[in-house]
Amino acid sequence: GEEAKEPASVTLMLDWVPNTNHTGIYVARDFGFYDDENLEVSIVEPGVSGVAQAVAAGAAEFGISFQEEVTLARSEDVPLVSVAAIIQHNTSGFASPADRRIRRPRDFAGKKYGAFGWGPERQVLTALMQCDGGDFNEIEFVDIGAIDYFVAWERGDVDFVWIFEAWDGIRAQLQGFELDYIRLTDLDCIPDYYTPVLATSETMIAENPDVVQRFVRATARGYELAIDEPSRGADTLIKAVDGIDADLVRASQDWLSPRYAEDADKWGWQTRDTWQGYANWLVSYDLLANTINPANAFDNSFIENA
Amino acid sequence: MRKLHHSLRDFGPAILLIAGLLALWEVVSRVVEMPDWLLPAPSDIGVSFGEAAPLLGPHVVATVTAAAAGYALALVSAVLLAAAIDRWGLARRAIYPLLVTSQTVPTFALAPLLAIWFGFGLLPKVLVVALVCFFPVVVATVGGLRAADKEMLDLVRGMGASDRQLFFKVRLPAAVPSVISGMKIAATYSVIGAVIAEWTGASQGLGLYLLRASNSFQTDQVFAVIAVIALLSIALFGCVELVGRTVAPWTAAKEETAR
Amino acid sequence: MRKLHHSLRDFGPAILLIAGLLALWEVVSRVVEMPDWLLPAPSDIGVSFGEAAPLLGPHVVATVTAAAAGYALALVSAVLLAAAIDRWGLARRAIYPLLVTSQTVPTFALAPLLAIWFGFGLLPKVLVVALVCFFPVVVATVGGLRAADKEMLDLVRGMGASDRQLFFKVRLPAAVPSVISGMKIAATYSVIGAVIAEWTGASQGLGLYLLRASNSFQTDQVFAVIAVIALLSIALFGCVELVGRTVAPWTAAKEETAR
Amino acid sequence: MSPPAGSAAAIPAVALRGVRATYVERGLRVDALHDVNLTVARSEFVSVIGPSGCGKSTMLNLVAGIDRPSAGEIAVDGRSAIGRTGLVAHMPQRDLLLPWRTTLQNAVLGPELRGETDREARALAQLDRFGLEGFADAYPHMLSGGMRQRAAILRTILLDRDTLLLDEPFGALDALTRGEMQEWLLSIWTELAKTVLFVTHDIEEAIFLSDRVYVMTRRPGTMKLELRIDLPRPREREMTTAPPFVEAKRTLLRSLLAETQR
Amino acid sequence: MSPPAGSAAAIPAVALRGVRATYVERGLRVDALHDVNLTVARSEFVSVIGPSGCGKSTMLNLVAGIDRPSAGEIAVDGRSAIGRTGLVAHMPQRDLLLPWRTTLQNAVLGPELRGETDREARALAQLDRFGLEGFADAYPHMLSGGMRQRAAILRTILLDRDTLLLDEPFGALDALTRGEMQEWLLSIWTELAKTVLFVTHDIEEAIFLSDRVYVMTRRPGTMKLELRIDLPRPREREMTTAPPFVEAKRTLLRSLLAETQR
Ligand SMILES: Nc1ncnc2c1ncn2[C@@H]1O[C@H](COP(=O)(O)OP(=O)(O)OP(=O)(O)O)[C@@H](O)[C@H]1O
Ligand SMILES: Nc1ncnc2c1ncn2[C@@H]1O[C@H](COP(=O)(O)OP(=O)(O)OP(=O)(O)O)[C@@H](O)[C@H]1O
Ligand SMILES: [Mg+2]
Ligand SMILES: [Mg+2]
Repeated sequence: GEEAKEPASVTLMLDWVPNTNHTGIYVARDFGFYDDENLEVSIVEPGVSGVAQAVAAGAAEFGISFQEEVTLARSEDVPLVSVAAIIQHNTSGFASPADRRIRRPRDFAGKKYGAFGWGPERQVLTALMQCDGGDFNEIEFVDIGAIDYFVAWERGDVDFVWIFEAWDGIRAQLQGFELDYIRLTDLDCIPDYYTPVLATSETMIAENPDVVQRFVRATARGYELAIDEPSRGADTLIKAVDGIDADLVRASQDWLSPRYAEDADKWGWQTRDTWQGYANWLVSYDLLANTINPANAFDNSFIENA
Repeated sequence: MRKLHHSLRDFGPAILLIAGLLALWEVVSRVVEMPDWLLPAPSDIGVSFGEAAPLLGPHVVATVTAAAAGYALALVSAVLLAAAIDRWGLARRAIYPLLVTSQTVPTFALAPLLAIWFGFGLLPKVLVVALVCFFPVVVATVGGLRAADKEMLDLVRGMGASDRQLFFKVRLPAAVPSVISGMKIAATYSVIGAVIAEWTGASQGLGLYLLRASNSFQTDQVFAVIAVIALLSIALFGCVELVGRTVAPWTAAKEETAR
Repeated sequence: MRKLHHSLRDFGPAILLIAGLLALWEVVSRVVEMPDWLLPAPSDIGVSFGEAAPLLGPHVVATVTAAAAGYALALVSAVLLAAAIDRWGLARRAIYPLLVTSQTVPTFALAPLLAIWFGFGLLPKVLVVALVCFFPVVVATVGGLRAADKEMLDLVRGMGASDRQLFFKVRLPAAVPSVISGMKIAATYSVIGAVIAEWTGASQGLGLYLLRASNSFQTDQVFAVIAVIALLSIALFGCVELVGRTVAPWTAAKEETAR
Repeated sequence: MSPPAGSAAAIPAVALRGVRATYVERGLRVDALHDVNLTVARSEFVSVIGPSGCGKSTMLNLVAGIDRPSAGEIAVDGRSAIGRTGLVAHMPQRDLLLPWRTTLQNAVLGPELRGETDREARALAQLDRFGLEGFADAYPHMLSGGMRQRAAILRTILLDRDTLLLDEPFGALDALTRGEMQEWLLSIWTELAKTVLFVTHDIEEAIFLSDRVYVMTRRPGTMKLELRIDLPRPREREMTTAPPFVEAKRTLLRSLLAETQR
Repeated sequence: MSPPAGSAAAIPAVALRGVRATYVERGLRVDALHDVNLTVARSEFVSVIGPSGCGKSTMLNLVAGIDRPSAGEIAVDGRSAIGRTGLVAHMPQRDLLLPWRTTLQNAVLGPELRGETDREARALAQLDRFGLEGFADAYPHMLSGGMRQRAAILRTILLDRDTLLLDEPFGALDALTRGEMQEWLLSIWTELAKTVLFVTHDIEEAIFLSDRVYVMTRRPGTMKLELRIDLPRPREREMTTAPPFVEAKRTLLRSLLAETQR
């Protein structure tokens, strides 16, 4: 828009340590896209605290979240809204060393799963096993907390874990570690969903729609640049984050850049089907305390005007 | 009867103060209509505590086991180490700084290594609790042992006491009030130490439950678990206080005649 | 010259012990070819410390600022509160249990609330550090104040001292060794407290750096940061030790003539 | 120097009437004092002797306001002193020097509490007289038993009260230092018209110093004898061989002796 | 009861030769003892008197092995006792009762350290004699000054050593209790053939009890006079008026007096 842009300062809370999921944000910051919108953005890393609550309560204006988190939050009346999908498809999946011969969910039987303690984890596996004709009860759960998967694999503590392909999958490649990888979207068991997403609060949208619009616009520009020029995106991230693994960032960025907006007209676009489908699935597995109205969980209007 | 009256006088004010604060919190959260997911009212917490209570049993057991075992381990080893530190100047100068260093290592950062070394069972949790509780007891005990009256030590040594006897007859009794102080501090840390240990990987325990509740935005459950943690810690603290009064009657007496 | 010699004698054994342990660790990890992720060799940690060092500056500043401010805040308020607790039996019975409770609440659970009330800046970190450091000082100080010799108190009160004077002339000096013990425990917790506080959301600090390293499984970086945290804590601990010797010369003297 | 006449004399500096004291601690009940009556007139020097453990220190604690009697009245300068501290200068039996203060700092505690500023200089000037020269900056554990006691006496004097309660102040001193301190005490008593209530276990000391001497019974202690010492002032060492002195000594000794043989 | 003859007599129970002691603490340098020579034969009773602060307690600490001399030799039963504790029974000037032990528990500390089992019964039996009946279970802060001292004496006796070092053991006792304790001490000394090195500030007490009395100079202390007391044993109270007693008293007093006027 050409209207005068009021200066505003906002806080964005990441979901985890900075990684290639966040490239567009650092690009937007360091290429001055936020400055263009007269926004002063401070990026906060979350440690162990909940992004959803911080954003919903207004401690941070924006946060990186996930469709599953937004859905669960909304079912508990936490007024969180997703305003952009950072990656169009779910790139997560189940990884195992090649020698374990885990090629499909059915193979999970009799194997050790390295759990990280997320609530619906068990139901996801149950669904997968049912869908592929296996028995969930034959999976042995091992809570591995913060242990490096590669270590857990090597020591035989676990056989398979749930990872993001763009980060740990690439890391395995770089280390020459041979993985079998079962991508969630390759199975027809669990509906595809957006992970991660850019989220803000209902209050923010109601009271400062302009700021939200400007922030989303600048961020979208950042991701578009990262899509077009993966290596500039990677360099920006490497420069912005102390001690980050530069080789991993470059490889990961090359893999991820084409996928940010894959199959979509525009970076960030979300569809009602995706939200509805995932919510239905959660309900069918008794994972949602209260059903939600998917229409309130996301808002495409800012991407439309970006 | 007198005992009862006594403990009412002892705990009455605390109970009143806490009740008052809870009431204030209840009223404020009703008035400003604070959303549940941010800060639930005490009454909501109470309700969800009632709901959760039947589920909590095994989690409480798991956490309390780790906390108690770790605490006991810490206590014994702390007093032994403090004795060694006090006994040999070399030990003090060599080990003390190491001990301090050990406290500065964030448990959370070590937890993955502990799990790798000791597995995912009870042991790494017990070790984390022991690590957390160990230090306050050592520092306080060393301080207390050092503060023993030099002339009394000389007297008893002059009576032909061995170093062992000197320790048990003079240094340790003189240090008892300090040891109790250290034990109190450690008592408060033991349960929360176990909870933190559980965050780094566990299949049962209050820490796990807390994490689950938090991840599914059940803030009222989160607070209910926190209340359980607090109650457990206070119970342990109370036990230490009681033990303190029993093993050091001469200090209790002093207090009673004071003002 | 003498001072130097003195401190060498004081710290020599610790330095030797630590050097010995590091050497052992290095040798073992070379011999058994311990993988880096399990436990990197000290030399690897040194190398990655060298790499990280130029980046660490602002993180160290952020963490130290929070730690020092929080520590100072804790110290002042702890001694004041301990005085109140000691002065008014009612305060002790009412506040003490609350204080204990406060220690049992996991910071993590409070993080969203802290962020909402105080943002992501310095303030919530300072508060977390203060909360962590506060408790050991209060408990130790209350213990020390209580242990003041009743007859000495009577004497000085008999000399017409006001309660204030009684506190400053008798209770507090009598409590100094205990306060120092508490301050030492707190000193060790202050830096790690700041690190934990940073885990509740921050844009700079050692805690943030540690989390990044840990989450990307860079075990050598994790250890490098832990080493920095340990060094900072030990420096603070050393300062307290020094202060202790200066403000309580009568206890130092006692020690020097002993054995 | 016997009790002065005039209207002020009507009000004694210290008066105890029907005083009882009972300790109950850890299941042990000790009746320390039983119906104690005692008065000390203004500017009078009164000593109390009695068997060890009969309650002398307890009585001074009551007058100093540190403990409370279980019955009876205690008045200092005509006003009730029960539980009121700060009215008199009390030197307890254990020296109770504060271990974190040097000799000088211990000595000036009284003036310091009153906020006086020239205190250190005044105290320093007196250290010599107390045989503590050179030990101004020594901590108590560096002093000998007698030196500690002298430091405690100096502290009591510097409190600057009209009435002094002294609990065996010279107990740890050798004969000569003791003699010197006695004479010094008499001199400041005369000069500054102090009132002194003095506990001692030395009969000669009691006679040499006092206008009157009380003898206490065994525990529970009460006054069994009150003896006026009719020796002229100023007192001289030679008087200790004079007949009135020897007579007083015999009386007191006999009274005490009866207690032991009871 | 003067030093016994025979071969054993060649080895004194306690012997100090050329002993010096210097304290250096916090910038203060105190020469406490200077060239002290002293011997106590087996089963002898020797007293030491001297001005307050002259180093008497320091000397006992050296013999007890608690402190080390800066020069000289110290022998107990013929063997060097420098830095060696446990050879003698030492009663320090401050009673140093352990505050966390009751009277009885304090008293039996010695037997307890030796692992004896019938200790409590033995001690209980003696509490009466020390005027501590009924206070077996009282903590030290519940005792009077004199009672504390008596508890400390009992503790020292129960240590059951051949040689006793007593540092003003009767300083806090009234004349009568003191007399009783003196007689009791003499009786156990005779019965059990103990060796006693006794520090006091009471000249008469020194004469009444001792075979020999040493007089010390002011600090830095050294022996300036050694006086044999030629009174028959057993000693009786009446002897205190006998000419040899009065003579001894005069001699000691004069010697001490010279110190004060130096
Ligand atoms: N730790 C110490 N540091 C410095 N000086 C000390 C220390 N201990 C004792 N002294 C000094 O040594 C001297 C002798 O002390 P000691 O206690 O032996 O005297 P004493 O003869 O027993 O006197 P008293 O009759 O008063 O008990 C005193 O001047 C005392 O101040
Ligand atoms: N806190 C207490 N609890 C129980 N009994 C006590 C307490 N304090 C003192 N007593 C008892 O009170 C009695 C009188 O004690 P007090 O100290 O007054 O005696 P005293 O006449 O000063 O004796 P001394 O000449 O030995 O100093 C003693 O029997 C003592 O045991
Ligand atoms: Mg007394
Ligand atoms: Mg002495």
